[in-house]
Amino acid sequence: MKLVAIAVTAAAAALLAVGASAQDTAKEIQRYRDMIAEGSPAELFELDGETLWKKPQGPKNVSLEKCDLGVGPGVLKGAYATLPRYFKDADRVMDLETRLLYCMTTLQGRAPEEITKRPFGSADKPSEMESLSAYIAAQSKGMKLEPGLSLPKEKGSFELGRAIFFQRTGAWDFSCASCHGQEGVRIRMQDLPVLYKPQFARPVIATWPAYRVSTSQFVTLQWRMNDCFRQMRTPEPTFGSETTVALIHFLTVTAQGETYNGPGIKR
Amino acid sequence: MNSIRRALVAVFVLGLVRPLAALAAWNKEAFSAKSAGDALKNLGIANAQPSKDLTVEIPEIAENGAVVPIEISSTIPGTTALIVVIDKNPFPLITRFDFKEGALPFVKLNAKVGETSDVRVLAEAAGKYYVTTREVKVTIGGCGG
Amino acid sequence: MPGPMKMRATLGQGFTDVRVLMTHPMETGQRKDSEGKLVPMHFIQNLTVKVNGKPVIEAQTSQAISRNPVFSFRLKGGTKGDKIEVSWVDNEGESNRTEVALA
Amino acid sequence: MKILALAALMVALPAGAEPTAADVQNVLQRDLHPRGQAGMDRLSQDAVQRACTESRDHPSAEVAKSLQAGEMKSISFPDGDLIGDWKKGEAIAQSGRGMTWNDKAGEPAGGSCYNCHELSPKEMSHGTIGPSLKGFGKKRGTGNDVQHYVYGKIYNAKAYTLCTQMPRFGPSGTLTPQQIKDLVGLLLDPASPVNQ
Repeated sequence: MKLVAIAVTAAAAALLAVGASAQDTAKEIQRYRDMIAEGSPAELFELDGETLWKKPQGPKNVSLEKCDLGVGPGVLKGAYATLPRYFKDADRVMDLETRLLYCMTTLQGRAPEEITKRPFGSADKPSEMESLSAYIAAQSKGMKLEPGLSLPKEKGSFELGRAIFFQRTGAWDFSCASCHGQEGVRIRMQDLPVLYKPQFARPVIATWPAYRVSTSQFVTLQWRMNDCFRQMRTPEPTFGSETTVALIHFLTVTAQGETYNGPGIKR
Repeated sequence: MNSIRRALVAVFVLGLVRPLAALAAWNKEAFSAKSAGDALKNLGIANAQPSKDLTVEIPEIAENGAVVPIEISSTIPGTTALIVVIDKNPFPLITRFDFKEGALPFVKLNAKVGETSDVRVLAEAAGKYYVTTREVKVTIGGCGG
Repeated sequence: MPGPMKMRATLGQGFTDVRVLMTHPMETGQRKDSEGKLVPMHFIQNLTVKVNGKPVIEAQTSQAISRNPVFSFRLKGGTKGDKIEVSWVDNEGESNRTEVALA
Repeated sequence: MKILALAALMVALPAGAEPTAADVQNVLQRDLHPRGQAGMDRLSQDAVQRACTESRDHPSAEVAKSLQAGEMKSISFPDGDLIGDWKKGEAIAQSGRGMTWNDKAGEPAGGSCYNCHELSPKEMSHGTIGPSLKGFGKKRGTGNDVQHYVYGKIYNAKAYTLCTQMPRFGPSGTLTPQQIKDLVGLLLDPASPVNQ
């Protein structure tokens, strides 16, 4: 939004002029966040997601209602709060979107290429994954985040995620920790949570996926990983790859125990 | 705007003709106005008095101008309309809510605020106008890429 | 076809709280798409709230209402079973409506 | 079934051990794909990235000294005055574009400077990952040594502090020598807003 960009200087100057202390600013921004959280358009995406969950699709013309998200076929209540976790049928750790991809291919008989052609939508046209994520995540509201960590493959996934988090790579030598490894710093005006520390990861992870007001889009953790890699100037991570799942797993384990409070609303 | 239409608008404003649709119509002149003053003039509003009974809840700092929440409630007896004007927006008039028997003069909405600006909220009660003004500052975050 | 709407009405102390979400792009006519073309203005202009068929709120809105609008209202009193209806019309003549019965 | 097949093709990691930087590089090579100008070569860690990953950005003094010396050799300083046009420098500092898979290759990139640094006091929306550079020229002067230090640091910050988070704008092909001179101008020129 160009309009807003132009406003930056003026806003900043005004902030300086009133001599607002950093604390007051933080308090006011928190009030802003609380106010917008009260009426989140995320619910509109939940409605779309419910329709998609129940809609027969693919060569087998069946819905996703028999999809097992980890707590039994078709069980949605609390399912999101247990992800990522190991799935025996696929013999790998999966996050929500990767599991949905699995169900779409196995239950509905659809080609993964067709499903992942457009995994991230636009404000005008959300993707299937986004709407489904909104619908499914909403049914874990109020439950504690308990991603899998007891099985060897779950431990391996968590360890891999942590190692990727600190890997310096890409054209600009960044790791995830380049931005998310230092307390009290920000990019432009955006505060950066230190995501390998539980106290910072908890409130952040407990509100993903989320409606993003700056783009009017519903965004998922697969999208968040993808766009961070883009800004790190690396090649693109494949949707549902072990790399993205391991990172999401690492972040979610770091936030474990937090009460899920999404789908959230982000700047 | 042609003269016939201007005359018709004038007639509506004077209340000489009140077709059912009049209230529900969209006030093109007021919404197309490029200054807060012109917008208010087109709504027939003059001499709005500051009032403590017109409560406006709005964050002082908005992280994103695309969504700025505004909550308004009026305890001024006989409030029949609430109006929102954002001075620095390209088209300052944001909305006009008319309340009839059965509704309380309360509304919460999200507006786009282009840059740091005064936000004026007006109430109409028994043919008089009241106003509360708040400033909202707009910042930006993120990688900017 | 317009996207979904969602409404929630809760009986409070002496009034009814109504919150309604609408799917709408609320295009200002100033935004450019990914190909750099201006997206034409497209926004909700009129909003009506009815209780048991009787209009209680009539609103006019500009393109500066945020995308995917959210509105909260308060209605006087309220009885179980009251039918609350919200409808909108945009500048292209498109419209949508939703209703709930007060529980 | 490309995506699911990939999952079966696990990179063999020793059970129970933490993955090394080399293991992670193999995983990334498998799980990422080239897009636009972002090719797979960007995932091959060089000695600097490897040393910083393995030490979590705290390399030993000897390692830092020897690798920094190597990085210093990557910098070729242009002849003559290095103070370019601060106005162009300000635009480069503001822009966060360039080098991503959806930026067009060959189009001039920005330096993303304000993402991390405070520079001109007029721009309050600045990041704080890097130190404030407000008033930099006023404090340091405009001498030949300072010009070379600033040019060198923007060209390849890793020649000065091995595990800094600042990208190597020269060797990565992000900024041209002229763009870097314009940024030197932004920092040092007495007329630049940075020094007001």
